[in-house]
Amino acid sequence: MKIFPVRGGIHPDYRKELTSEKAIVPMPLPRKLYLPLQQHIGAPAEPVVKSGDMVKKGQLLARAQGAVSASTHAPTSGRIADVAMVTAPHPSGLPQLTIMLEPDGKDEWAELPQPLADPFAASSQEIRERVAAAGIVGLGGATFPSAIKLNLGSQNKLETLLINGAECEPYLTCDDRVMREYAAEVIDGARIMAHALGTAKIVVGIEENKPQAMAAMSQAASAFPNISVVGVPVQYPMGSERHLTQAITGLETPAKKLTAELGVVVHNVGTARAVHHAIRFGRPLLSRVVTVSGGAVTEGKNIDVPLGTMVSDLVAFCGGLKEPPRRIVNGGPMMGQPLPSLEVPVVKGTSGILALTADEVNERDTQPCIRCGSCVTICPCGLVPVEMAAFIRKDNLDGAAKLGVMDCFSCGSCSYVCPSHIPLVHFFNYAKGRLNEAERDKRKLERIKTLAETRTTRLEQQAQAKKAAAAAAAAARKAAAAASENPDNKASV
Amino acid sequence: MLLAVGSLVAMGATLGTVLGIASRYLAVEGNPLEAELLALLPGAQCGQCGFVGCGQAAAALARGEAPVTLCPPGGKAVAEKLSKKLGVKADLSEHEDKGPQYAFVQEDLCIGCLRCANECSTDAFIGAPKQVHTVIRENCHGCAKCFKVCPTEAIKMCAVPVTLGEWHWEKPGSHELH
Amino acid sequence: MSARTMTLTHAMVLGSFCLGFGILVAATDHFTHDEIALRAIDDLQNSLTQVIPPGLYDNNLVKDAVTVKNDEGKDVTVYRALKGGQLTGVAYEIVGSGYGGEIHLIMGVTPEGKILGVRATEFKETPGLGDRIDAAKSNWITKFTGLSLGDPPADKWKVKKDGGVFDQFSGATITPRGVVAAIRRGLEFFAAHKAQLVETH
Amino acid sequence: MATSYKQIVRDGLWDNNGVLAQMLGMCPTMAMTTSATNGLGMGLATAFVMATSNLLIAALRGYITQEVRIPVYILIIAAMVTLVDLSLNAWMHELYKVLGLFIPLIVSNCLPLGRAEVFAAKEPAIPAFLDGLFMGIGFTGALTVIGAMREIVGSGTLFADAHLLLGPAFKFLELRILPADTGVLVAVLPPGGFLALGLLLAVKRMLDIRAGKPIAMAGAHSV
Amino acid sequence: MQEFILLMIGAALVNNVVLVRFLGLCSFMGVTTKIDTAVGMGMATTFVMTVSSILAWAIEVFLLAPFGLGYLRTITFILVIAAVVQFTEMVIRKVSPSLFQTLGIYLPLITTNCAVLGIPLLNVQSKHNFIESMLYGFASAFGYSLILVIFAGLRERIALNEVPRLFGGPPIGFVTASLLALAFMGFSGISAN
Amino acid sequence: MTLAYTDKSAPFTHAPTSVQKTMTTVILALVPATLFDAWLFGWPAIFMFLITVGSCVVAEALCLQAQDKPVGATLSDGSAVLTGWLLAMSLPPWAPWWIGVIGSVFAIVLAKHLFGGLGQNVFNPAMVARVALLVSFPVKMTAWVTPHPLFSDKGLSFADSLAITFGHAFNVDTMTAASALGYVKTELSRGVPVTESVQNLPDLMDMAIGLHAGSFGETSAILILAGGLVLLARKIISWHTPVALMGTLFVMGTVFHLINPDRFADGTFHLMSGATFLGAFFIATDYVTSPVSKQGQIVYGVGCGLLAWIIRTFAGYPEGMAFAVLLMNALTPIIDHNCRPRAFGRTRKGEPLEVKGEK
Ligand SMILES: Cc1cc2nc3c(=O)[nH]c(=O)nc-3n(C[C@H](O)[C@H](O)[C@H](O)COP(=O)(O)O)c2cc1C
Ligand SMILES: Cc1cc2nc3c(=O)[nH]c(=O)nc-3n(C[C@H](O)[C@H](O)[C@H](O)COP(=O)(O)O)c2cc1C
Ligand SMILES: Cc1cc2nc3c(=O)[nH]c(=O)nc-3n(C[C@H](O)[C@H](O)[C@H](O)COP(=O)(O)O)c2cc1C
Ligand SMILES: Cc1cc2nc3c(=O)[nH]c(=O)nc-3n(C[C@H](O)[C@H](O)[C@H](O)CO)c2cc1C
Ligand code: SF4
Ligand code: SF4
Ligand code: SF4
Ligand code: SF4
Ligand code: FES
Repeated sequence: MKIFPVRGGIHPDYRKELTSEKAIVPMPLPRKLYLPLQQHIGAPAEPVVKSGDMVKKGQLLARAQGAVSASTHAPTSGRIADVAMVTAPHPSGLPQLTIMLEPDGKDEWAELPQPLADPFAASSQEIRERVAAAGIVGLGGATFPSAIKLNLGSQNKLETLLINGAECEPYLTCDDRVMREYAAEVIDGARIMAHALGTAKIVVGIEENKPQAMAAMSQAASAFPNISVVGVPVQYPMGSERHLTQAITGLETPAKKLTAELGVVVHNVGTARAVHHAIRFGRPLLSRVVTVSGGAVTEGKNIDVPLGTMVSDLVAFCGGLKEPPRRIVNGGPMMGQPLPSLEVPVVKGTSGILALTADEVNERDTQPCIRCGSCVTICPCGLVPVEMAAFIRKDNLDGAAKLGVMDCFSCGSCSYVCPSHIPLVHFFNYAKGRLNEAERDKRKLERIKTLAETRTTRLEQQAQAKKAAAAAAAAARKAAAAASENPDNKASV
Repeated sequence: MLLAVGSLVAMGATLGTVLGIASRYLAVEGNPLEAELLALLPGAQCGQCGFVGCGQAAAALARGEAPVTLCPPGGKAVAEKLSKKLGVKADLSEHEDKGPQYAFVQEDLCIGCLRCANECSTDAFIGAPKQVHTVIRENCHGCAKCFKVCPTEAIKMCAVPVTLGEWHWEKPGSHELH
Repeated sequence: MSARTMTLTHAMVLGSFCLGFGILVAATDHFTHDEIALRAIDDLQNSLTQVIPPGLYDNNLVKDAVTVKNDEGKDVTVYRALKGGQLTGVAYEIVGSGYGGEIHLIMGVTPEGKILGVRATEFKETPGLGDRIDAAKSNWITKFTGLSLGDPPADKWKVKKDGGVFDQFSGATITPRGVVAAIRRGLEFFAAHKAQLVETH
Repeated sequence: MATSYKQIVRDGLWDNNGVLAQMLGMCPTMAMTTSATNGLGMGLATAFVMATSNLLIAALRGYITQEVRIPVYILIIAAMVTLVDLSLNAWMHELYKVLGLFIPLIVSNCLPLGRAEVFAAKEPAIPAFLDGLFMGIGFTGALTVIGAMREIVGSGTLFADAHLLLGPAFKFLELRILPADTGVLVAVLPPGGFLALGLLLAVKRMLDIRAGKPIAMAGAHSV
Repeated sequence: MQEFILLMIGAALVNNVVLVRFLGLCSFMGVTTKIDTAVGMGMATTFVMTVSSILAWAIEVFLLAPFGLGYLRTITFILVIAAVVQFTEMVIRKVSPSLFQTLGIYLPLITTNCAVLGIPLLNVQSKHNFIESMLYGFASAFGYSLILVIFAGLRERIALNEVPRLFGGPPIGFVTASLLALAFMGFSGISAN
Repeated sequence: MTLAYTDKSAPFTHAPTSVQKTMTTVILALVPATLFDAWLFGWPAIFMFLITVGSCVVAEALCLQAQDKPVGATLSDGSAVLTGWLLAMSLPPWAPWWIGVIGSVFAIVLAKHLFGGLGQNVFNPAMVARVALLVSFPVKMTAWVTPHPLFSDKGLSFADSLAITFGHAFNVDTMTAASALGYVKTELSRGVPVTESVQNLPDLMDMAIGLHAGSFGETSAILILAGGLVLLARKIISWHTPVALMGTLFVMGTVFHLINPDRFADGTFHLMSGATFLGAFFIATDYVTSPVSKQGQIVYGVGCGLLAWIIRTFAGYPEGMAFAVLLMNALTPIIDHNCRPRAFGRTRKGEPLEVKGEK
């Protein structure tokens, strides 16, 4: 299959060898699980259990709420200890409403929905409902509720389901291991999703540095002529759906549009496997594969982790830390979120936990920008990071917005190459935050404006009505007076 | 000499006429700036700026008689926009936002006097006379007018908390400043 | 006030200011006009005496002028020095091209074609480099006095850098080159029109 | 709204100096400052024009309508300039030969018009006259200093040819600071003009900071 | 044809109004903090300069020269220019209030933009004919606008710098102009040969 | 604790790049040509080089000190050394000591630190210095000497060399030679056609190797080219600027030479003379003062080449590269403003792309 060139990007030191040969091992149940109500993009889920309830494995704990949301289920059986604020796995360190579950050790399954006998006979609607009920969100990092993505076929004419096995982030090997060990499950999940989406073609894109995964997936797909497994160049951020789509179809997704406009829907391999579990066994999303790696970890591993496990428990399972880390990262080193501490839970979007040493992070004091242009050359979005950052430094956020800072998807390539070690992405994240805030404020002001206008017109109408009433009353009075006077007059005449 | 003076006078008179005519036909009605400024103001007509509503505030701004930081509901963002529009360099660091606020009615104290509801420029209150009132948070823009009129001090102005979704990174380097 | 009278007012205001100040300026011109003309003649006289020594003439140099067309067809005013009715020298302006544009020079020549003197009158050469052609800054220009077309020989009427005899200033060859060429052309002009210039009226 | 005389003097000479604070009249400031003497001459001629035109404009402003005010101001200034030009040429010819070139340019110097608009159009005649005078003197000062900076660095002299402007008595002003032919030529060329003014502005800012005055980062034009 | 091209190159680059002739410096410094404003001012000035070159030529040829009124040159030229500018001001105010807002006090100052008077005077001095006057006026104005835009670009970039406190604002502007003038010295001496 | 981990957003890995590494690589790429020219022009050239680099470093240190910036840390980025180095390479090799000192002040104080220091200058410091010196001291700055190789019989003694750089004992005039461009230009102004005057110049091979008069670093085209190729290979610079620059210069030279060989020198001559290689690989590529995007760099390179050719051919100065670079420096913000890459998923104008018609 022809692979189209993709602009920009970098070739970081991958360090996947730390964990790539470590088979997925299950994580023993920890003493307590912490399940935040929001592990996805969209509205937080609504808890359906309360402190003290006993739950079974797979039982619904919190229900999706609103148009974009996802449910959460109990990863094991046990007692709800509390529903309270717990530090979120997020750089802000802000607390978040979280269900705490004390496992009873029995790991007893709740009654699961019947598996679909033949998913390919089921309607798209039915599959989507199952996927939604299973609380599946995109496991590639964006954590967008998958059921909604599976509905894209209703508005667009879709051709291709692209299974994203690029795993371009350094260190991470969870997708690689999933493809090697569970290729058949991934392929089956992909076929089910393709059926739901109505796409004829499935393409699995895998970076060429994962030959075993390619082999396993090709093997698993060999029975299905509509599935092709293709190698894509090793070039970060090949895993970004727009770039992967471009590499495979040659088409460029218009700004502010979805790849679906081009007839392509992208799903992660982990998502496909979760769909397989949900449809074939009725199992909700209860655990995910997490790569634990980094120079500060005693032994890197790929672990099948029950959601809600504390990162500290996870690290302890890997033999603890052998030296104090410089950064603890949720996700890959390029796009992951730094964590405030180890005392935060693993959530659906946690693809990796990295404890990185100072050497690996290679942080240095920022020097003045020497305008080398590297950031411009490598930006896969065709932006000008150097100028955007200069504007943001001088608080000219509108200027940065004009240069397209909102198009930046924070891939980190620019910061990575900058010889002056300028935290470019940090500048952009700050600007995006401020601009979003301004947008929210603007919307609020508009709302306030209409409210105020409504009130003014209401008051005016009231005043008018009052005046009219008063006038009418006066007229009436006058008329009455006249009426009463007239007889007098008459009388006096 | 006569020629010199004559031609100069003729020229002056002609140019004067041309300019006079031009000034008649090219006269600009109203002040377009005022409308532009008005568009930038929140339009809450709350009167916190000391003017009777945003229209007058805009007029005062256009005349240069009001500082760009006049509008508390607009906050720093509006002040920035105004100063940009007017080309005024305002010291906005002074104008530190207290952060957005909202009014919260302590139900045990509210006597249902309706004063707050009458004062509120955005009809953010629900409740009928002699009944406990509550504030619709999304409709409240934190002007605190209700807070000032409440006879029982039942209204509390609270800072709008930052949620995970609204949190954003600080500007790089701003930690060193603290 | 109606719009029409408004317009009229503008015209009147500007017109009357023009009238007032027009009179002022015209009056000043009236009183200074003759004086200024005299000053101009003085200036010309002064520069002419720099290139024609005072002892050489008894006529009014400024008045005794003829106009001759040069090779390029441009009019050149030639001032003639007479002593006892006898022609003792002529003076005229020549133009060379230097680094900063035209260099205006005035030169005086004896009827025999020998240089009486050359002075740069107007130029825009770089201060510190090319302005050494100014007699006030250096005596370079005075070294031409006494030379003629044959002395030095025609092919040596160049700066040293081009194989001639005249010094260039260090670092600024273009200016002297332009001046030397202009003077040579001035001498050639004299030679070509000698008959016309020498004949007395 | 008359301004105090002290304020007028201070503004003209330093605080609101035409060149150093308002940054008007830049053209002669650059073009006429290849030597201190040139700067001085240009400055004096400008000062005269500014003082008289300010006086006239303030005195006559009651008769000027808004629509034609600019042409009238210009007319007055241009008349003054022509007056100076012709008179100098006729009666002070030696001086004229030194200054002659610069004088017509005064008309288009934006400082006199700037003062006419900002000051003379609003204030009584006497303060207006003084404003013009001191603005002019401040202008002269700035031009002389810039001229001196450029002349010293560029040609190694100071006040060369001062006697032509001021008379033979002032020959003592003419100094040679550096040995002959050791000037940094660029100083008397266009780049030197801009640079000298840039440095002078920085010096003024330094002095103002020392004196504890608030510093304006922008010129008169940024409102 | 060639001479017209040379005339225009000379006026626009070699003897650039701002950097070599030192004309129009006040607005050069004043309106160049943003590229957009510089473009606006450049267009306004180009218009005024071209028109005033033509008018000045007409006044010279039909009024001053035939009647020997040379001493009225400055005063008549400037009067006409002032009127043209005021006219332009009214038009812009009417047509584009936002442009008027940005050009602010510069519009009246175009009158005293020395370049607008200087170029017509230079035209008379160089005895340019009608076509030459117009071209010279236009090319000079073009050179002026060019420098305005280049300089505005530089200043926009410098505005993002951490310039030493003593030099922030106008001082660094002048230093930049100095270096720009230095660069333009490269064009000096351009001639046809 | 919290802040220590979360004071910065991703990425948490970084390429092994730094400003210091970049500058050092450029310096190393200059070493061969420098050594060759040091040998070619002898001790005075070595003194001049040391003085220029030294005074640039001192000037940088003083400027940093005056602004209370960290002196040691900033000096070690190597940019001042590089500026001094490139300035030295563009000066006449036997220039007196004060030329180097004054040049360093122009470069470091005026062109760099007044604008805020490293990365913030809008004009190339070394070229500002070179041009300011050329304009200020046209005599000294055009006094090129013929090669006097060290250890050869033409080589100068140490004492004589000291006298040349620090005193005025030696009459340099006796051994000056014009640079190739200067010679052709002067001859042309006397009416000698180019075709004739180039006959008297060293042949192309000598020009390429560097056995001719010229500035300290310009003579050896081949070694400079080698250094430039090293920079290309190490990805310090990209091909866009040098190729666009030299291509334009060559095309202009060739085309006009074909039109009128007596008036216009040919393309090869333009490439081989007047520090074209130094300019194309080391000077026009200065990050700070050139456009950041590749498109912009091509425009910039073409502009440099075109202006250099125009100035060399028509203007008063024989040497055009420095002016051309400065002029294009001035245009860089405008180029940057107009030559941005096309954003992903957007048209050049910044509008979102149209969705391609369904296949
Ligand atoms: C810079 C960047 C890199 C990404 N890399 C990957 C990746 O390596 N693997 C992956 O599955 N998703 C990656 N993603 C997320 C994809 O864009 C996309 O959201 C995901 O594949 C959709 O699948 P999902 O909804 O099943 O998670 C990346 C996104 C960005 C912005
Ligand atoms: C700023 C500057 C001004 C110059 N002014 C003059 C000048 O006035 N006259 C002149 O002949 N050359 C002038 N030159 C030209 C150079 O000095 C030119 O290289 C020299 O004239 C060539 O002559 P050469 O053969 O002596 O080097 C000037 C050069 C510069 C840089
Ligand atoms: C700071 C400084 C600046 C100098 N500037 C110049 C100069 O601009 N021109 C110059 O010819 N010599 C300059 N010199 C050098 C001495 O004045 C030198 O003795 C003089 O040039 C005599 O040399 P020469 O006549 O042999 O060329 C300078 C010296 C110093 C210390
Ligand atoms: C490829 C490259 C070329 C450079 N060229 C120059 C140069 O021509 N002139 C200069 O002063 N500095 C040059 N530098 C050094 C550095 O960019 C310079 O000191 C900055 O301009 C100072 O802010 C160069 C650096 C690099 C990496
Ligand atoms: S990579 Fe860094 S140094 Fe280079 S241009 Fe971008 S921000 Fe500047
Ligand atoms: S983080 Fe943004 S600006 Fe930087 S390279 Fe990635 S997309 Fe471009
Ligand atoms: S304070 Fe602001 S919102 Fe309230 S009336 Fe004044 S301008 Fe309008
Ligand atoms: S603070 Fe009170 S009065 Fe103001 S908007 Fe909110 S509820 Fe209404
Ligand atoms: S003095 Fe020339 S524009 Fe102001």
